[in-house]
Amino acid sequence: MTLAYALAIAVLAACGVHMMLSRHAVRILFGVAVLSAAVNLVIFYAGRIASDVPPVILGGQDALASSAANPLPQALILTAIVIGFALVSFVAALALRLWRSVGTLDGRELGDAERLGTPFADRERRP
Amino acid sequence: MLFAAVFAGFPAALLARFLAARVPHPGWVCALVPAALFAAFAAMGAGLGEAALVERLEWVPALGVGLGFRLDGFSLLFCLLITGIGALVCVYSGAYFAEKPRDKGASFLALVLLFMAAMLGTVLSDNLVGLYVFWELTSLVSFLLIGFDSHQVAARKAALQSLVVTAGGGLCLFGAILLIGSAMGTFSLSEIAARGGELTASPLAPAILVLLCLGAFTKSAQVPFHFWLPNAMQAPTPASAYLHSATMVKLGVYLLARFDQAFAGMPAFGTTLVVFGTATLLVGGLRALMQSGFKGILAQSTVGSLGLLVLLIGLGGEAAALATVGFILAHALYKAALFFCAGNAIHATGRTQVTQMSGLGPRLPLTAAAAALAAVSMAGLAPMIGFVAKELVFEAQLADAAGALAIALVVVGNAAFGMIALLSAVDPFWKRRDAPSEIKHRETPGLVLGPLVLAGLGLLFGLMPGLVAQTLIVPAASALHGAPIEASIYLWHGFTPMLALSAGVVALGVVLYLAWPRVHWRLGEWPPLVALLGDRGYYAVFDGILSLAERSTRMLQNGDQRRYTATVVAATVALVLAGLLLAAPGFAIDLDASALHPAPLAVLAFIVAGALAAARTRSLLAAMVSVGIVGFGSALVFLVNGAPDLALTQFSVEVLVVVILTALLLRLPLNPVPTRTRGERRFDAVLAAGFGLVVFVALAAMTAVPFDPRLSAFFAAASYPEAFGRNVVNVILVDFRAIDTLGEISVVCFAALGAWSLLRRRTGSGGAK
Amino acid sequence: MTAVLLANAVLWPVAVPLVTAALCAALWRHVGAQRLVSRFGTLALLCVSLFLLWRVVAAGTQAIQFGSWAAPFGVTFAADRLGAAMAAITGLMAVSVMIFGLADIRRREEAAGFHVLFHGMLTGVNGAFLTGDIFNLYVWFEIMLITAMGLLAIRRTRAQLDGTLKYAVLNLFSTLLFLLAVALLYGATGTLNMADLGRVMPTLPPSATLTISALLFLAGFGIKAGYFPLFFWLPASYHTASITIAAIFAGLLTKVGVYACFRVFTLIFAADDGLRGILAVMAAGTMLFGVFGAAVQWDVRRILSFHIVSQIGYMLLGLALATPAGLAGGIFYIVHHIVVKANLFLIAGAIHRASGTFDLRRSGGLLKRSPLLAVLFLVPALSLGGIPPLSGFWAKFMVIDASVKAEAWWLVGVALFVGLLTLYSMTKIWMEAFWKAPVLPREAARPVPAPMLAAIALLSTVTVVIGLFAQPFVVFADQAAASLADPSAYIDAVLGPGTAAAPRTAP
Amino acid sequence: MRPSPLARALDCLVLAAVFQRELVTSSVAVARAAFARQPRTASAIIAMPIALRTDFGIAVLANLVTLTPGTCSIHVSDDRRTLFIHALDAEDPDAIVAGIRTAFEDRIRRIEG
Amino acid sequence: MILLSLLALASKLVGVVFLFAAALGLLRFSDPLQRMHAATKAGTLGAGFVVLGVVLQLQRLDATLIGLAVVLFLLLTIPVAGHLLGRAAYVSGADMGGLRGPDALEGVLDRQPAALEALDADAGLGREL
Amino acid sequence: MMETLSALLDWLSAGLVTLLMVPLALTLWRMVRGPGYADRFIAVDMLTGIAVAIAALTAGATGRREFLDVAFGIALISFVATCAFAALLERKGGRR
Amino acid sequence: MNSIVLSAFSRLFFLLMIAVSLYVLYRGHNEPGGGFVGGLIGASGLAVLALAEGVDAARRALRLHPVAVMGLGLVLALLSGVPGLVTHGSFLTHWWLHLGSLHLGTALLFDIGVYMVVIGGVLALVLRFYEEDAGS
Ligand code: NA
Ligand code: NA
Repeated sequence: MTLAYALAIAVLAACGVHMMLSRHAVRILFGVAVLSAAVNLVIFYAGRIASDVPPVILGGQDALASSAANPLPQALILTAIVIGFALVSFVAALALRLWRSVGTLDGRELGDAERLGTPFADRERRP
Repeated sequence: MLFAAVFAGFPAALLARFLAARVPHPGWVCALVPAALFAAFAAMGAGLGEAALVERLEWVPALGVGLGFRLDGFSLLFCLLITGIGALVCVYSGAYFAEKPRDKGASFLALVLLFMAAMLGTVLSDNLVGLYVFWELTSLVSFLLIGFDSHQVAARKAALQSLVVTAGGGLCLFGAILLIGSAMGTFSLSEIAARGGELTASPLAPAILVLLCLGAFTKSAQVPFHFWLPNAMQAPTPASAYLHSATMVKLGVYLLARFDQAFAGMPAFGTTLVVFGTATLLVGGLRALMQSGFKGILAQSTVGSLGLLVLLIGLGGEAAALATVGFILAHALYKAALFFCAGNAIHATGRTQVTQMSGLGPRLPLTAAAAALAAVSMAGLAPMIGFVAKELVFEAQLADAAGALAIALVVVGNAAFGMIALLSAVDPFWKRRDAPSEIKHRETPGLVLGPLVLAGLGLLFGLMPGLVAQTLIVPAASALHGAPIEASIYLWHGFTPMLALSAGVVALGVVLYLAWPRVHWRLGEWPPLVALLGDRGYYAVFDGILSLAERSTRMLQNGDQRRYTATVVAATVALVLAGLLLAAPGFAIDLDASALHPAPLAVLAFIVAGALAAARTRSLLAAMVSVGIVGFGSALVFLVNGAPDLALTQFSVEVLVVVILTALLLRLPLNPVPTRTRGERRFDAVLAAGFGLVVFVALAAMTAVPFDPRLSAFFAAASYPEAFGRNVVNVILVDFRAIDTLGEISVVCFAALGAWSLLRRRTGSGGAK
Repeated sequence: MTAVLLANAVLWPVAVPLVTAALCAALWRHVGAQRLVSRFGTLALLCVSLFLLWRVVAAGTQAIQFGSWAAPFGVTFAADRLGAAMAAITGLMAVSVMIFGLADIRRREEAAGFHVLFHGMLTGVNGAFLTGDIFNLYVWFEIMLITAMGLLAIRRTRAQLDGTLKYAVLNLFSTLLFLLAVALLYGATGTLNMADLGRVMPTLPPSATLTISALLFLAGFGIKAGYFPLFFWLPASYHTASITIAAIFAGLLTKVGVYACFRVFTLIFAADDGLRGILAVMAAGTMLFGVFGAAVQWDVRRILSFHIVSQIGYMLLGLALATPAGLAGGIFYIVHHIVVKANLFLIAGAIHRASGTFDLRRSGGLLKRSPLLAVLFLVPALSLGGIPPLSGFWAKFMVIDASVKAEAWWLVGVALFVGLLTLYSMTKIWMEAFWKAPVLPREAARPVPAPMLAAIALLSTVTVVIGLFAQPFVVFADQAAASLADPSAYIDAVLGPGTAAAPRTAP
Repeated sequence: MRPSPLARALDCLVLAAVFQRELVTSSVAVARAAFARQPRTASAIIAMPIALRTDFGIAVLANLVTLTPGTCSIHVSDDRRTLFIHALDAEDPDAIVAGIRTAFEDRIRRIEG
Repeated sequence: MILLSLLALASKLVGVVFLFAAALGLLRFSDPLQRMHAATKAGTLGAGFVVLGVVLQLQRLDATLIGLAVVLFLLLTIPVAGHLLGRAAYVSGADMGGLRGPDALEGVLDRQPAALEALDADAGLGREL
Repeated sequence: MMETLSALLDWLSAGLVTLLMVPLALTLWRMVRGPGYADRFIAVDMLTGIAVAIAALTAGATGRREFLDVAFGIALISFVATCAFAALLERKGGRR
Repeated sequence: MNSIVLSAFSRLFFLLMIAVSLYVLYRGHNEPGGGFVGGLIGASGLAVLALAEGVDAARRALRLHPVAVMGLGLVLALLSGVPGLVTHGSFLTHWWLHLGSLHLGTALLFDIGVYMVVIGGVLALVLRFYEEDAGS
C-alpha cells in the first residue's frame, strides 16, 4: 500500500515538473500547484500513513490514543498548504498583470527583462 | 622608522591632492616628501653596513600575515632610487603640468606620491603577503597613470592591457606566495632565503618556480609579456620616467633577485631566467629597431635592459650580483634622464616621433646636454657609470663561463642599446631635417633639473665609482648574494676581455644606428615580425576568453524560461544520481504486507488521473479543472487517512484557488497556442520522469527506515494537559509550533499585499499598451 | 524586563522587522506614518542585531524556545557566531539601503507597500539566519521569496514583471525541492530541530532517502544561492529591480541560500568525499560561468548580477573544502561580499543618477562630474577584484589558501583566473563610466544626492575597515567556522549541556 | 391582506414537506432516467409567468423548481415576471408549469402575503 | 438499536445508490443541462441520505446537529449552484444536443453561437500543450 | 449475534466508501473528457456531493464526528467554487 | 453576475458563512477548524458577496481596508505572544484562564489574528481579481 502512495506521489511530482517546463505562465503556475500537492503528500507520507483515526483527544481522555494518526505532519502540511495558496495567488496576480501589461503569457514573447541592457542586441536584430 | 617612511606617502598623497591645486610650484612642494625620505634612507643606509634594519608589526596574525619591513643593502638601493628619482619626478611633473588644469596636476602628483609609497612598501616588505599588497598597489597606480589621459581610447586600452597583464601576473605571484606559505609555514622573505633548501626540496617547488616567474616576468615585461610596457607609454612622460623605466618595472627583477638565494639549489631557476632574459634582451633590441616614437624606442630599450637584468640574476656568483646591482643603478640614472629629455622634446614640439623632430639642440640646450650625457652612459662608454656597469656585466658572463653564443647575444643586445643611445641623443637634437621643429614650450627649471641631475650623477659615479661602490653597490650585491662580497670597482680595469667586448658593442651599435633610418620602417611593417613580437598573442588570448565567455553566456543565459527550468531540473536529477552513485547508500525497501485498501487506492488513481490529464490537456480551463482534481484528491487522501483538519483546509484552499484562477482565466484565451514543440514535450517528459523517479526512490527507501515518533508522542501526551487543546493539530499550529504559523500568516499577508499592489489601477499615464 | 531582553536577544532581529511590517500594513492608508515606522524599525533592527552579535560574542551561542516548549519539541531560534554575524550584517544593510532610499524610493513605491515588503523581507532573511528548526527555515524562506517577488515587481514595468516571473518559477521550484528534502529528512529521522538532527544523524545507517534528501537540499538551496547550473533566475531578474531593492537583494538574498548550505552541510549532513566533489565542481562552474557572464555584459546591473553568481562560487568553494579553514574563508567571504555587492549596486544607482543610464556603452565622464563617487566606486570594485588590502583580498586569501592547504590545485587555478576576470569587469565599469568622455549629453543626468553618497560611503568605509583591520574579522570567521566544524556547542546550547557528548543511540 | 404569522409558519412547513416529497420523486426520476437503457433526451426550455412580489420569493421558487423532478430554473427575466425553466423531459410543458404553480408558487405567494 | 443501525445502513445505501445514479446520469445524459439535472438533484439527495444514515448510526446529539446542518446547507446551496451553472452553460453556448422542445430563452438571453471549447476544434490544434 | 451483526454492518459501512469510488471515477471521466467546459464544471459540482458522502461515511466507519465537520465545511464552501465557474462561463461567454 | 436567485440568497449565505466561520474559529482548539479554516470560510462568504453583488459590496461588508485587516491580524497574533514573553520570558507562551473544563487562552487571540489575516488576505485577492479591467 505504501508503495502505491509512493508511486502516485512520484507521478504527481513528474506531472508537476512537466507542466513547470512549459513556456506558458499559467501552465507553469498549474505545475507549481501540482508539484506542491505532491510535496504535501510527501510530508504526509513521511509521517507514515498508518491510521484513519483523527488526532483529536476524545472528551474524558487526557492524551491522544496511540492509534491516532501522526499529528505533526498534518500541522506541517497545513502550513505548507497555506503558503502554497499564497504563492499561487501571488503568481496568478503576476500573470494577470503580465497579461494586462504585455498582452501575452507565452515565454517566447516575454523577454523584456533580458532584453534590458543585453550585450547581444546587435546580433539578435539580425534575422 | 621604516614604517613611517613607507606610510608617509599615503597621507602625503592625500594632502597633495588638495594642496597641489592651491599652492604655487606644487611640484617643488611635493618633492619635499621624497626628498626628505631620500635623506632619511641615506642616513639609515650609512649606518647599515652588512646588517639589516628590521621592523615588524602584527597585521593579521591569524593568517600568518605581518607587516615586516626589512632594510638591507639591496632594498636600500631601491629605496634611494625610488625616493631620489621620485623627488625629481615631482619637480618635473609640476613643471610638466604647469599649463594644464591645476586639478589634473594635483591628481597626478598625488598618484606619484602614492606610487612612491607603494614601491617603498614593496621593496621593504619582508613578509610576502605584505609585499604582495604593495605590489598590487603599484600595478593599480600604474593603471591609473597609464590611463591618466582617460579621454583617449589608446590610453584606456593600454591601461587595461597593463592591468590585465600585471594583475594576472600578480595573481600568479599570489598563488606562489600561498604555495610557499603552505610549503614553508612562513611568509617571511628572509626566512625563506635562509631556508632555501626546504623550499627546493618541497614537491611544490616547480609550481612555485613557475608561478613566481610568471609574476615577475609580467611585471618586468619579460618575453612573452614584453608587449605591455611599450604600450604603457600612453602615460604622461613623468610617469613613464618613474614607473615604466626606473622603478616599478624593476620590481619583477627585485623579486627574482630576492628569491635567487632560496632557489640556489634548483638549477632550473637560473636556466629559466637566462633563457627568458636573453630572449627579452633581443626582442627589446629588435623592437627598438622597429619603432620611431621617442618614448617607444626608449621603452623598448627598457624591455631589453630588464631582460639583461633577469639574465644576470640567472647567472651565479659574486660577479653577477655586482653586475646586477651596478646595472640597476646605471640604468635607472640614464633611462630616467632620457625619458625626461624625451618628455621635454615632446612637450616642446608636440610631436612624438623621433623622425618628426629636428634641430632641437640649440633651443633646448640643457636638455640636449643631459641627453648626450645619458646616452653616453647608455651606450656604455667611459667615463659614465654605464660603462662601469657594462664591464661588470661582461665580467659576470665570463665568470659564469657562459657559452660563446650567450655572450654574443648579450653583445648584440648591448649594441642595440648603443644604437638607441645615439638615436635619442643625436637625431632630435642635432640632426637637421627639412626644417627645425617648432617650439611650443621652452625649458623651465623644473623640466631640466631632473635630466641634468641624473645625467650628472651618471658622470660623477662613472668618474668616481668609489662614491657608490662601498656604500651602495657592494652592500647591495652582498645582500643579493647572501654573503659579504669583497670587491672594488674602478672605471678603468686595464685591457681586459671585457673591454674587447665593449669595443665590439660600440662598433656594432654605430652600424645599427647608421642602418636604422632605412631599416626601422621596413621592420616595423613586416607582418610576421609584428605578429610575433607584438601583442597579437595577448589579444588572441584575451578575445578568445571573451568569446568563450560570450558563447557560454549565450548558451546558458539565453532568455528562454523553459531552458532555465529544464536545466535546473536536469541538474537536480543529475545531482541526485551523482550523489547516489558516489555515496552508494544502498537501497532497501520494506514491502509491507498490509492489504491494499481499495478506497485509498482509488483515490490515488483519481489523483494520478487528474495530474496526467492536467499535464496533457491544452486547454487552460481543462487543466485548471484537472489541477483541481489533484487538490481535491489530496483532500480525499487526507480524509481517509485520519486528517480531517487537513482535508477541510485543503478543500477550502482548493475552492479559493479556483475562485482566483477562474478570474485569471476569465481574461485569457483559454486555448493558447502550444508553447513547446512535440520534441520539447517529449524531452520534458523524460526530465519529469527522471524527477519522478528520484521522488519514488526516496519514498520507497523510506519504507525501510524505522520511524522515530518522539515528537508526535510528546505532542500526543502534552496537548491537553499542558496546552489545553484536544485538537492536537491545532495545538501544534497555535502553540507548539506557533512561530511557523506566524510565519505562514505573514506569507499570506505579504502575498495578498503584493497581489493587491500588482493589480492596483494604473496611476497616471505611461507604461505598456 | 532586562532579563527578558537579554535572554531573547536572538528573537529581536526577527521580531523587530516583523512588527514593523505588521504595523506598516495596519497603517496601509497612511504612507507618511508607514515611512516613520519603517525608519524607526530599520534603526531598531540595526541596534538589536548588533546587540545579538554582542551577546553571542560575550556569552556564546544563544538559543530560545518558542512557547517554552523544550527542544526538539518546540521551535528553536539559535544564533552562533555565524548566525549572529549574518543578522548583524543584515541590520547594517537595511540601514544603508534605507539611507540610500531616502533619495531613491518614490512615493508610488511606498504606496505600493514598499515598507511592508521591505521589512517582511528582512524578517525572512533574519528568520532564516536564526532559526534552529529545519521546517521553520522553510517558512522564512517563503517569506523571503514572496516579499522579494513583491519588491521586485513594485514598479510594474514590463521588464520587472518578466523578471519577476523568471524569479518566481525557479525560486518556487527551489522552495518545493527544499520542502521535499525536509519531508524526506523528517521521514528518516522523525525530528525537525536542527541541533537534534545534528545529534541523531551520525547514528543513522545510510539510506537512499537521506542521501536524496541531502542532494535535494543542495539543489534547493543552490537555486536560491545561485550555484551553477542553477543560477539563471538571478541574472534574469535582479537588474530589473529598482536599485534600492536590487542592492539589498544582491547583498542578502543569495547569501541566505549559501548560509543555509553552510548550516545544513555542517550541522546535519557531514560533507563526505562524494558530496565535496560535487560541491567543488559546482563551485568551479559557479565562479567561471558567473564571471564569463559578467565579462560580456554592458549594463552595470547585469555585470554586477553575474558577479553575484561568480562570487557565490568562492563561498561554495569554502564549503566544498569542508575544512575549518575553508569554512572560515567562506564565512569571511559571505560577510565581505554582502557589503561590497550591495554597495556596488548602490553605486550603479548613483551612476544612473549621474549619467542617466545604466548602460556603459552610453555613459561616461563621471570621473570629472563626480570624483567622490569615482573614489567611492574604487573601494568596493577593487575589493571585489581581490585587490589588497581591501576586504575582498582577505576573503580570497582565506579561501584560496584553504584550497592550497587542501591540495585542491585545480580549484586554486580557477579561483585565481576568475579573480582576474573579476578585476577586468570592474575595470570595464571604471573605464566606461568614469574615464571615458560622455557619449551623449544626457538630460536625465543629475548630481548624485547626498543620501546616496552617504550610504555608499558608509559601506565603503566598512569595506576599508574590514580590509585594514582584518584580524578581528578573520579570528571571528575562524571561530565561527570552528563551531560549524564541531557543532557540539551549538547542539548543547539548543538541547541542553552535555547532549552532544552523550552517547548517541539510534531511535 | 396579510395572513397571520401562524398561518405563514404553517405554510412554510407544508412547503417544506411538499418540497421533500418532490425532491425524492425528482431524484428517483433522474435515477431512473440515468439507469435507463436509453436516456431520454427530449428536453426543452419553458417560460413560466410568475407573480411573486419579492426577489427572495422568486429565488426560493427558482430553487424549489430546480430541486423538483425534471426541471431546473435557468433564468429570471429582468422584469421578474417570467421564470425560465429547463425541463429534462418536456413532453407536456403546460403540465409542468401547472404543477409548479400549485405545489410551490401559490404557497410562496401566500407566505409573502 | 439494531433496527436503527439497519435503518442507518439502508439510508446510507440509498444515498450511495442515488450518487451512483447521479454519476451515471452525468455520464450518460446528452447535454450539459441534462447532466446538471442528474448532478444537482440526485447528487444532493444521495449525499443527504448518506449523511442522515451516518447521523442515525452515530446517534449523538452533536453529530445529529452537524449532520442536519450539512443537509440544510446542501439544500440551500445546490439549487443555486445548479441555477447558476445552467444559466452560464446556456449563455456560454454550450452544446444543447438534448434540446428537442422549444427554447423559450431564445432572444431573451444572449447565447454564444459556439461553445468556448469549440475554439479548440476550430483552431485545428492538438490537445496537448 | 449482536456483535456479529454489528461487525457486519461496520464492514458494509466501510464497503460503502469503496462503492463510492465508482461514481467518483465516472465524475472524473466527465471532468477530464468534458467535452464542454460546462460539463466539467457540472462534474466538479457533482464532486461536492460525493465528497460530502465520503466524509460522512468515513465518520460512520471510524465513529468519529470530526469527519462530519469536514462534510459540513465542504457543503458550505464548495458552492463558492461553483459560483466562480458560473461567473467564468457567463462572462467569458458574454465577451469571448 | 446579475442573477436574482444568487443576489437574493447571497446575504443569507454571507451571514451563514460568517457565523460558521466564527464558530469554526472558536472551537478550533478542540475540534477540526481553527483560525485558518475559519478565515477561509469567512472569506468565502465575502467572495460570494463579491461574486453576487460586485466587489464593492464585499469591501463595504468588511468595512476596513483589507490590507489593514491583515496588518491588524498580524499585530494581534504578535501581541498574543507578548504576555508569555513578559511572564515566562518566552515568546508565544500562552496564558490560560481555566473555568472548569473551559480553557481560555491567548492561543485564541493568536487564532483570531490568523483569522483576520486570512479574511483580509483572501478578500484583497478576490477584490483585485474580480475588479473590472480598467480600460481594457
Ligand atoms: Na533568492
Ligand atoms: Na551578492
